[in-house]
Amino acid sequence: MKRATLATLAAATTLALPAATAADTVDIGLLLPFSGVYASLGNEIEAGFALGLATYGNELGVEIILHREDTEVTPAVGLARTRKLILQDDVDAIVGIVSSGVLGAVRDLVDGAGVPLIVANAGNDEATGEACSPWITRVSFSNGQVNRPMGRWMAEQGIETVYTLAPDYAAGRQMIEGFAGAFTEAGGTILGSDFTPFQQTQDFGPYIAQAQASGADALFVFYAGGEAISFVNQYASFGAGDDLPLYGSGFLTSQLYVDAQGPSAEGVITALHYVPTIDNPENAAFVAAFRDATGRTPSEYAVQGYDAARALVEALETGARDRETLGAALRQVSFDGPRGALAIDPATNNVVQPIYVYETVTGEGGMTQIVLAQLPAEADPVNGCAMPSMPTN
Amino acid sequence: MFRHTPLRYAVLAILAIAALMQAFTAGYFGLEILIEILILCLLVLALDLVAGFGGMVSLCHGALMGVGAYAFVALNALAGLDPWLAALGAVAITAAVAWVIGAVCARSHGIYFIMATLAFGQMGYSYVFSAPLFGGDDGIGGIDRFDLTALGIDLSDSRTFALFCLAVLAAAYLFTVAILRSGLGRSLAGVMHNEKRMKALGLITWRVKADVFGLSGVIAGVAGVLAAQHIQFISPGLMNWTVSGEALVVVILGGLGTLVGPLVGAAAFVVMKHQLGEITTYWHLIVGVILIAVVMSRANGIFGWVEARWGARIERRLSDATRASTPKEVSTDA
Amino acid sequence: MTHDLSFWTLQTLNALQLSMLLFLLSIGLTVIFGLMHFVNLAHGALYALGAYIAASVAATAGFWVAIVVAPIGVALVGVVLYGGLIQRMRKSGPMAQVLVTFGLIFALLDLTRIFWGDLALAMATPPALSGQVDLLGVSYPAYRLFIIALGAAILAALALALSRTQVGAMIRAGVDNDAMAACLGINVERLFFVVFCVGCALAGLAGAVAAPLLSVTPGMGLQILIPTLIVIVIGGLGSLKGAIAGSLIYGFVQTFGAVLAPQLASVLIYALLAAVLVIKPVGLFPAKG
Amino acid sequence: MLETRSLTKSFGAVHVTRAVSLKLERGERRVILGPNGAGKTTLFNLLVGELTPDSGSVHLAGEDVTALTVPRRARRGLSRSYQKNTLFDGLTVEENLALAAAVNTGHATRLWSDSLSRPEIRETLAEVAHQVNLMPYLHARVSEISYGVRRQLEVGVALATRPLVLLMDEPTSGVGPEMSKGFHELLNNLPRDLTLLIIEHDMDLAFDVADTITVLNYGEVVFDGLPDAARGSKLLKDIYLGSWEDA
Repeated sequence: MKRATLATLAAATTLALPAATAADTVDIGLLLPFSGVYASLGNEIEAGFALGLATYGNELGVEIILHREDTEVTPAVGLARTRKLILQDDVDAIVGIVSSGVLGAVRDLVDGAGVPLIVANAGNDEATGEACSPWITRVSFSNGQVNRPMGRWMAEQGIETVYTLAPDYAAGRQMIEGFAGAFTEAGGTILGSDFTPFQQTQDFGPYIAQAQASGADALFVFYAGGEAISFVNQYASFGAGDDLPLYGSGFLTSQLYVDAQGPSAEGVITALHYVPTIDNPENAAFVAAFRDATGRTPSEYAVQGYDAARALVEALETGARDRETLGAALRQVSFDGPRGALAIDPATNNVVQPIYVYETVTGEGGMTQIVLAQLPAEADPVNGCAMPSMPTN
Repeated sequence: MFRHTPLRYAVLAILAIAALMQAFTAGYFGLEILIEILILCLLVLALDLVAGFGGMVSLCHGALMGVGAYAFVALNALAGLDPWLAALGAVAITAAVAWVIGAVCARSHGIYFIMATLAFGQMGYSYVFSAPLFGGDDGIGGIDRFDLTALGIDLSDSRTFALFCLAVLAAAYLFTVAILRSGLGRSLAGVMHNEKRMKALGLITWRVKADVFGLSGVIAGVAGVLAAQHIQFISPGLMNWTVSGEALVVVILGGLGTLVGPLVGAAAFVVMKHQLGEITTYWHLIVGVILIAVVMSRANGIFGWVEARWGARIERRLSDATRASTPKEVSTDA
Repeated sequence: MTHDLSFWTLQTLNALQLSMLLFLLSIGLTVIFGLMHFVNLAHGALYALGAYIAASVAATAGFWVAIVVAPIGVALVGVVLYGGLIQRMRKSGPMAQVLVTFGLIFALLDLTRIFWGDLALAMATPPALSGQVDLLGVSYPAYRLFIIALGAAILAALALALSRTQVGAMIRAGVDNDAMAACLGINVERLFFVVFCVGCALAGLAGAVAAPLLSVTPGMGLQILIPTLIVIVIGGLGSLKGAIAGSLIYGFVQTFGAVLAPQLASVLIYALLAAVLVIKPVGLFPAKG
Repeated sequence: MLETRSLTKSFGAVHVTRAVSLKLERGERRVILGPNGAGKTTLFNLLVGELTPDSGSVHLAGEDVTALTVPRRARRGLSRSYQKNTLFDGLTVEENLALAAAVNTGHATRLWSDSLSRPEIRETLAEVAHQVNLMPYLHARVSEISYGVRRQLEVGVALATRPLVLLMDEPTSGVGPEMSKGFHELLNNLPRDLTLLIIEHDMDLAFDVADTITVLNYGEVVFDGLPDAARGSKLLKDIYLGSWEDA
């Protein structure tokens, strides 16, 4: 009885407070896939985001009300849910978006409605290129950004010819474009490229045989999710490693899948903006906290969620509380995080971050990854982005 | 052959009133759900026409709707045609595609028909999935809604668009009833009941099947155009066979071959999906179990069950009432 | 790009490997259909279940235990399904069956997500099969050869069982004319039950052997379903010959399509299916004329 | 009007029809007799195109129709009824007849006209319903009428296409003697210019209606001639005695 009274009292105080501090609540939409093929990524980003809010958001004095919406895998659903967040829930900002398709679909809506969007994964180049918007800030990566440095780096390692493979969809093509552009510019030659039917290819054997037959020095691929596991396993089973070493975009050997790939991933060299073995204090703290919270090692998706939360908190710290002020503040955000020094490029609103080249090796408790090189951060080319100087309605 | 019973009229009236009330009172998301229901209603109407009255259980109707949507995008967003012209073209294209599918599959029956239509649907899905022209997996946007500002109607407003969809649905319903009441519709019923005899009577049955499939494509195409205009963005997911599967589920849940039942089913399905989706991301499990239970119960869907259980009683009461008010004889059709 | 002979040998082996995997899946589905006239769209979900069971078991007990346990586990699920659903749905026409099994797909998909999570699992190739074997002048993964051999062995065993054993004769009689079979004193119910369980076990086996090759994801069942259906529809429902022919056609068209006409690869097989249905609406080798 | 030239069909090793040649003049009423398994129904199936012959040809009104499909032959005036009722069970008697009547007038495939309400269809419908005594049952569903009435409807549906040649496969099959008698009248009252080919077991009916008689045995024509000649034929008695006596 007594406890009940206490509880009622507590409820009453929290109820009484908002009237006084009405400005100190913000509504945030969390727009992620919680079902469908990207569900695991959605969960990972959400876990990182929750940890980020818990780490940085506690002393803010701002109550953050989360509105969680499932985009499934379809851009159309993503767009419908975004409309709901903006028109019905009246959110002050939106965080999330895994697939480029969903980002492409909601771009005009958030731009037109003037709602700040923190992109926590989707990497399509146009979003911070020709279709850039002052309202869209990306803290994850762009497809070109994570692969260009690798092209240069591989050429520097003396690799002259490369065969490429990627799934046949926009992101796959952009990843390969980014890599191939930098690689050929640095003097390398692409001997051949195959794009495999996306989400319909289960047997990569024919393509691997094709790549082997090309006689290239190396194979560069982009695969993610289940396809990444299948590809690495099948590549290893063909024993092509000696003639045709495997390189790739780092999603190939993401922390999410590397245990499932097991010894097959041994020796695969990839590049990405994050790997859990980056040696800096912020990362050590993040990895430890994430393991405490979830029992697993964070992946790049987790860090994207974490940094999205941090970017939001940083923006709130400037006193921004509504769409307009948050939108402006998000573009100024910069901090040292697990990935190293991050900043937002004012020309495109894309994150500027270092890229890590790493090799997957067998460690004590399973597979682990050794950072071979940290490639310096560089801003993406503007790619036709004509950014208005300040967000306007 | 399709007959309007008093019960069916009553349910139609209730549905129309509920839709109108929802359209005038609902908030933003309520309207979105309403529009989703109305578009699904169009699709299941198209499907019930072929499956319920022609025995052609199609697993490609979702893909047909997708053809409508993609054709509309191609003509509107890519070729820059006026939305009305583009819609007209898109519906014509969908009807033509549907006619060809119907003609090719007309010789197949039972499971072969289901599989053949599935194959055609997946062919379309695979195509748009990998077609750069349509943005592949990422989909494509930049779709206009119809411009009715000349009449003082602004379709960019959700409420207005919902009412517009409702009007289109009403027209499509009347169109479907007209088909079923026409010579063609009667022949279709004949083909479903006894294809062999219809042939022996001199009917070229594949033509009838193909023609009705094409007409069903008209409705599916309209659904596609509205779906594209609703979200103003489309992606290949629209054409996946599971969309066709869900449409079939709705037709069956509602009551195959009753026209009214699938409309009830569509409303029930969308509302259930959203309600369950709020509670759990595992809503497919619950829908799956409900589906199994309904089919296992051997009732002809929700509406079929109501008709079988109470239909006679309600009809008697209603016709008693009619007789009391008008001394005229009640036709045997009622 | 020109290729030497070893390249084509390699691709032929790839095609065979894919064919055999599909054969394991489609044979169960097609015989269940031929005998019971039952359309089981949830066959793919059973395959996924087999892969999940195998991956879990292999993690503790190793590969060989896993590929024995997985078919048994899936067969047990088959027993439950048969008793609970299939038996009652047998007479209900293809549409009701499509719907019930469509519901099963939904249910099984989410159940695997609840039990095993959304994250992709994998299963290690057994050490004995992890290297490559030199064969016909090419070095080919031993595990893929194992799949080819396993498929061929199951094919041979089924062909023998169907042609030489009494159960096989009953099945053939049942496929031909179930009313007649019942008149001949065959316990049709029991026969159906056995065939259904064997079909499920084969689906489980296919999932288990596919697991080390592919990744184990909740969506894998849906992904494989369409190819399997294409196989049995091209081949003709109900016959062993049809299942193997369909599998080979699919495997070769898919593999060589990917190499020779990559832009058409995804549409090619559907076009082929449509062509077959136009020319022979009941497939190439249907069990019944 | 209807002619076959050495029509042959076999299923595997069994010859069900051997070189059957028939010739029906316009308005002729011919009854086909023969024991069970003599190939009578197979002959009908060959005539209307539900089966394709191994060799031989079918001619309708002077035109070789062997290569035509079932509906195409039907449209040229060939109609049939079945031994087992082949009706549209969920529909009313009126709707059954209208379906058939609509085919030849083209209303069966028309979208903007309701075949049932077209005057020409209603006319045909009324006439046929009158011919086969279905007037009282027009609004009853097939499931609601008796077996005998269904047999009448079976013939009515075939008649409603306004054929030149009508093939009837045992119209009185399974009906009682009373009803059977009614069928006599019904058949005798059909327009004289309609060519009829009837498979019949009921001898009395056969001899009552027939202008000519054909007897099939083991797929072969063993007798072709006038009823009186058939009545006295020893051959016919030998092969057909059993069922004759039964009837």
